[in-house]
Amino acid sequence: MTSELETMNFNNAALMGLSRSEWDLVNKRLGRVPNLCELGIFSAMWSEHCSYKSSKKWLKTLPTDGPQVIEGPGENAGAVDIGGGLAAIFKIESHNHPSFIEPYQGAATGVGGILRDVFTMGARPIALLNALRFGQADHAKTRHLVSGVVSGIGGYGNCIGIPTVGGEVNFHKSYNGNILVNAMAVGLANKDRIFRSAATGPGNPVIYVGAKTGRDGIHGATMASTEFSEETESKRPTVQVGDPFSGKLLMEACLELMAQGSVLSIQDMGAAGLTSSSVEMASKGGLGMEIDLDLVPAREKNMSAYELMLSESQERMLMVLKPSATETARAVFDKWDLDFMPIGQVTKTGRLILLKDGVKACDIPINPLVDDAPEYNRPHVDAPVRAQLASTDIADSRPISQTLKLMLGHVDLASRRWIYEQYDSQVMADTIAGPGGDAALIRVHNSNRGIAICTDCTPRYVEADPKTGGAQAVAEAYRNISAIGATPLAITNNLNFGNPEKPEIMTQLIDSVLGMGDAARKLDTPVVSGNVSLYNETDGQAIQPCPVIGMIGVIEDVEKAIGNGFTSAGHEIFVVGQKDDKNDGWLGASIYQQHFGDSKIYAPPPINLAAEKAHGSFVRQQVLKGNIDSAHDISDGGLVVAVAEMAIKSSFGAEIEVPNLGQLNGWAFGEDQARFLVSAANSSALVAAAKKSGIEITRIGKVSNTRELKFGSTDAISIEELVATYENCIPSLMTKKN
Amino acid sequence: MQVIVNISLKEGVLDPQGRAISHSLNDLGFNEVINVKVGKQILLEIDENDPARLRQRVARMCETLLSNTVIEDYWIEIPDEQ
Amino acid sequence: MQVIVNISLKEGVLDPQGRAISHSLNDLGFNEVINVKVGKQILLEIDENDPARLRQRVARMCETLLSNTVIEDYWIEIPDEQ
Amino acid sequence: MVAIEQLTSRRPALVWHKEATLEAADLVIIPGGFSFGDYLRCGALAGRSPIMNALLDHAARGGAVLGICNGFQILTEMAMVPGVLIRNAGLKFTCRNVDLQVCETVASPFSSGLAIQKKLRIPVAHNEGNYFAEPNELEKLNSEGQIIFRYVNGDSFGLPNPNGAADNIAGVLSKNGRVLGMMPHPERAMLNLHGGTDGAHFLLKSLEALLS
Ligand SMILES: Nc1ncnc2c1ncn2[C@@H]1O[C@H](COP(=O)(O)OP(=O)(O)O)[C@@H](O)[C@H]1O
Ligand SMILES: [Mg+2]
Repeated sequence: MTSELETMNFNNAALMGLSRSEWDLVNKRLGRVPNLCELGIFSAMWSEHCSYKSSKKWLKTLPTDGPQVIEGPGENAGAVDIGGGLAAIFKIESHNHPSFIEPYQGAATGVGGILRDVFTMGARPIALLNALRFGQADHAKTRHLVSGVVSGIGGYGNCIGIPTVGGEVNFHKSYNGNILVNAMAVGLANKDRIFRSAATGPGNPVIYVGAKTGRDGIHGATMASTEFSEETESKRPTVQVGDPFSGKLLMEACLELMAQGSVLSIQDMGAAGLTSSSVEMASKGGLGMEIDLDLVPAREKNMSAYELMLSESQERMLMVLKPSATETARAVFDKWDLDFMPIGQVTKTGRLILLKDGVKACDIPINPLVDDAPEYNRPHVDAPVRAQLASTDIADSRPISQTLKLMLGHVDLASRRWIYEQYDSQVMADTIAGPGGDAALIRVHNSNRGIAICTDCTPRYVEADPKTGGAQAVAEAYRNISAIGATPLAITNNLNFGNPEKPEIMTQLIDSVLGMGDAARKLDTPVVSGNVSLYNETDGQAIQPCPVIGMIGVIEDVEKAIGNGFTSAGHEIFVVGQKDDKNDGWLGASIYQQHFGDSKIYAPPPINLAAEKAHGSFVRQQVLKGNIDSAHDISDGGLVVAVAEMAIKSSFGAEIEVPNLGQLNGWAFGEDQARFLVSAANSSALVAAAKKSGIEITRIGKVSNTRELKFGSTDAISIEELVATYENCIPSLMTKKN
Repeated sequence: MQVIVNISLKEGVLDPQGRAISHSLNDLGFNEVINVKVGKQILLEIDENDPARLRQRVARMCETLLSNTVIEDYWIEIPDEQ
Repeated sequence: MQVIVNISLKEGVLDPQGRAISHSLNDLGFNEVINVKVGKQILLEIDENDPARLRQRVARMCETLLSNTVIEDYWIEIPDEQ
Repeated sequence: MVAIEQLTSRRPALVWHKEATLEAADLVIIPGGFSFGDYLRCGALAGRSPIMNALLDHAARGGAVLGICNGFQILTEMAMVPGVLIRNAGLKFTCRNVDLQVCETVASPFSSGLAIQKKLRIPVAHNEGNYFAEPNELEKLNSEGQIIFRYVNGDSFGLPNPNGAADNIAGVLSKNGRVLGMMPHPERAMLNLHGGTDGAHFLLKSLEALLS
């Protein structure tokens, strides 16, 4: 016990990931040498995860304001006004490393964690999404990881009763040793009843609620070193296990208590558990906090101050209550069978004081923990210049239909049904469009208003040109939201990169943030929350950079929204955002290149943000006017893949006209941006509107009654044949024998 | 030969299922129940008569598939073994 | 006292999990695996020192909650019992 | 809840699981939803909560009960309908639309308004919906008209039903026809926006029969 109060040295600090200068700063701020618990708190608060020390400088360049923004980055989640007196509260967060170690629990606790971020703000969660990246499809570990992660996401989301309505998955060898599991949650709250985390009122009680604290997920680096514990074996850091049932009880109890009006501030215990929650609450309120660690409900015996402060056990919250409300609050938590324990109080001192076994285990000034957290301007280089790939450089003499068939069997294009059918996408009965559409659409209960949500990122573009790739992720999300008829409102982002101490990785981070910022500004979708996950590397091999965008939008009347499957034979098919003499396309960094070209990295399709905005707005307006019957953004795989997807989603086929001259592979599979494929019964109104707004639009064919895709007069393929490759790809990957 | 593999959560790993069952038993009036842990029991029928080799093969099965060694411990019982 | 309750599916009841594990083991090259059945093992810590009474109470727990007697069999082990 | 309000414009009473009494009701619905995390066995812990004795009394008085999904699992755990629901044959949670065929049954408020052989398209979403009963029990269920819904048309992967259920059983009635357990979720097929209204049709017909 007493050993815990012993003073530390630089070696201890280094094991916790602190640099020499950071160690010196700790001593200076403290005016003495820290003990184990204090050092643990500093190292956690100054870790990349909590302090954003490598990314902060660049995150500050992102646009965060707008008339719709109620709460930007800084709180547990962002909040935007969606009209009708409501706020949508949302955020995305990564659980990459834990999911690689234990895919089921890692993914499940990722979902649990992001849900807590959302209901901590007083919002009832209405939807979950996930952005996943796995290694090569035929890599030995991939199948195990995919099946564990998917069932973990479903295991938590299905059980707690929040629909999982969308997401994305890619496969690439750079993720073989480091998968990405990003989970996004969206909730709804009354816009003037949003809860924040700043502690208020010295003397007010600090209450611990939820599950008990165990030795889960205590900072791996420190605990792996035997110097800090006598009983290394029993104190080994353990994997966090999710408990969706307790999570559900905690959510209901918190929402019930918040409705009573006795919660002054509240913060979930996420990364760095009790440490970050107590420090952030006190620091935001400009106050101090005193906690008696002996009162913390513990699951295991003899937990030290260090362990109690650093544990990442799930399903826990910290709240400051009105003193008079303590007993009624306790009754609420009793009813839900949850722990409820006043463990301390808010103070005026500006210090974090912790008692353990009756003695002071920690006494540190709070300001330095937050304000003096280091901020680095890490070295970076110029982004590499990439050559352009000409369509003529890829020889492909197959008819379009045959190339298409091969493309639809590509693991990055194939149907995701195997994954999303494991998610309950309809629970709560407000899902208007679940997985499989461009954006998911959730109705606001008892109203006609709908929230559209999607996640997007194309890592191969970001790798080729981070600035373009960062902008493209926002643009694609903008298109997905617009395609169903909703107005994009705001974004959250999850920046997944390798080691920022390498200049070329830092460049990826910086440039993609700059690109993302440009796009968010031009498209009026400010960044209201986000998360950074760095050091995604194994054996020095960095992942393909993956700045995921989660976007939400709103539609006043869900009945006006449309889907991405054709709705009737005879409708004419148009490409919005394409000149009618176009007969080639951009194949650099495309799926087509991956499939049929060499493995060099070429320049990705350029982004024209003005065109994105004009085309997206045009499609949205025409959807709302009823001039468009189905719409799909053109992205991975290009025009012809988009046609096939719209046909597969429907019970119709299509007859497509093909240019007589030019590069057909580029025309068919080029990934030029800012385009939509739409079908329309009333095509003259659509064309007239386009002309009036100066939007390029090209008729490429019509929806047919036969279950067949025809390209020109001679090339045809049955939809059934396409469905077979499209639907079988992932299931057969998952059942393949080793 | 018959082999039984017992799989349980490692010490310190949260067992939400055990907790919920313990609660329910208490609610049903079984107040003497202090703690519950839930594990798996896998019964294998295996075409192998040498107990030593059998044990070694089953251990391999546990490591590769049957148990999740990050959070679970396993132990192997061979009832017919003397 | 410690009690172990082993719960297994009755003869004739479909065991999709056991079948899948058996398949996977074969796929992984463990061809000697003939059959797999998956059961549950519930470890109870109970405040009761009389083995006879203990056994009777735990049997009650099994009948009322721990096992679904339509498809499951259970047997009770008391390790400390002589 | 919402589904019932939509159909009857009456607000159903919600009952907390720790309560021990149940007021007189035309119909008790046990909805889906992973009660108690579905730990141990689905529906097992919920099947023992205090309110359930009152539910048994309600049924013994001839009261009507509808268990949907997890509610069905609870009903089997309480032996209010025969059989059990075990893990899906594919070992995966499955959420998708399925086609159900209405079968000929004993007199029951749940089937009296439905045309025999009619197909209903209603979603399922479950991990343990694989209906199991001993062969002789199955035979009895068939001959006594206790099977109300069967899965038809299979799925896009060529399986006859989404979970491996014996005889494609999706819903069973108690002997007297007053208690129904079903895996599919009618409350999720209430609006064209949901992609169909067959669930509304079924619930409406049941309520008409019960309230008339
Ligand atoms: N991990 C996932 N979880 C849930 N739904 C997913 C997941 N991955 C993909 N989907 C769904 O599958 C559909 C196709 O995904 P994707 O090809 O990434 O769409 P897009 O190209 O429009 O961004 C989308 O509706 C998406 O929401
Ligand atoms: Mg899309």
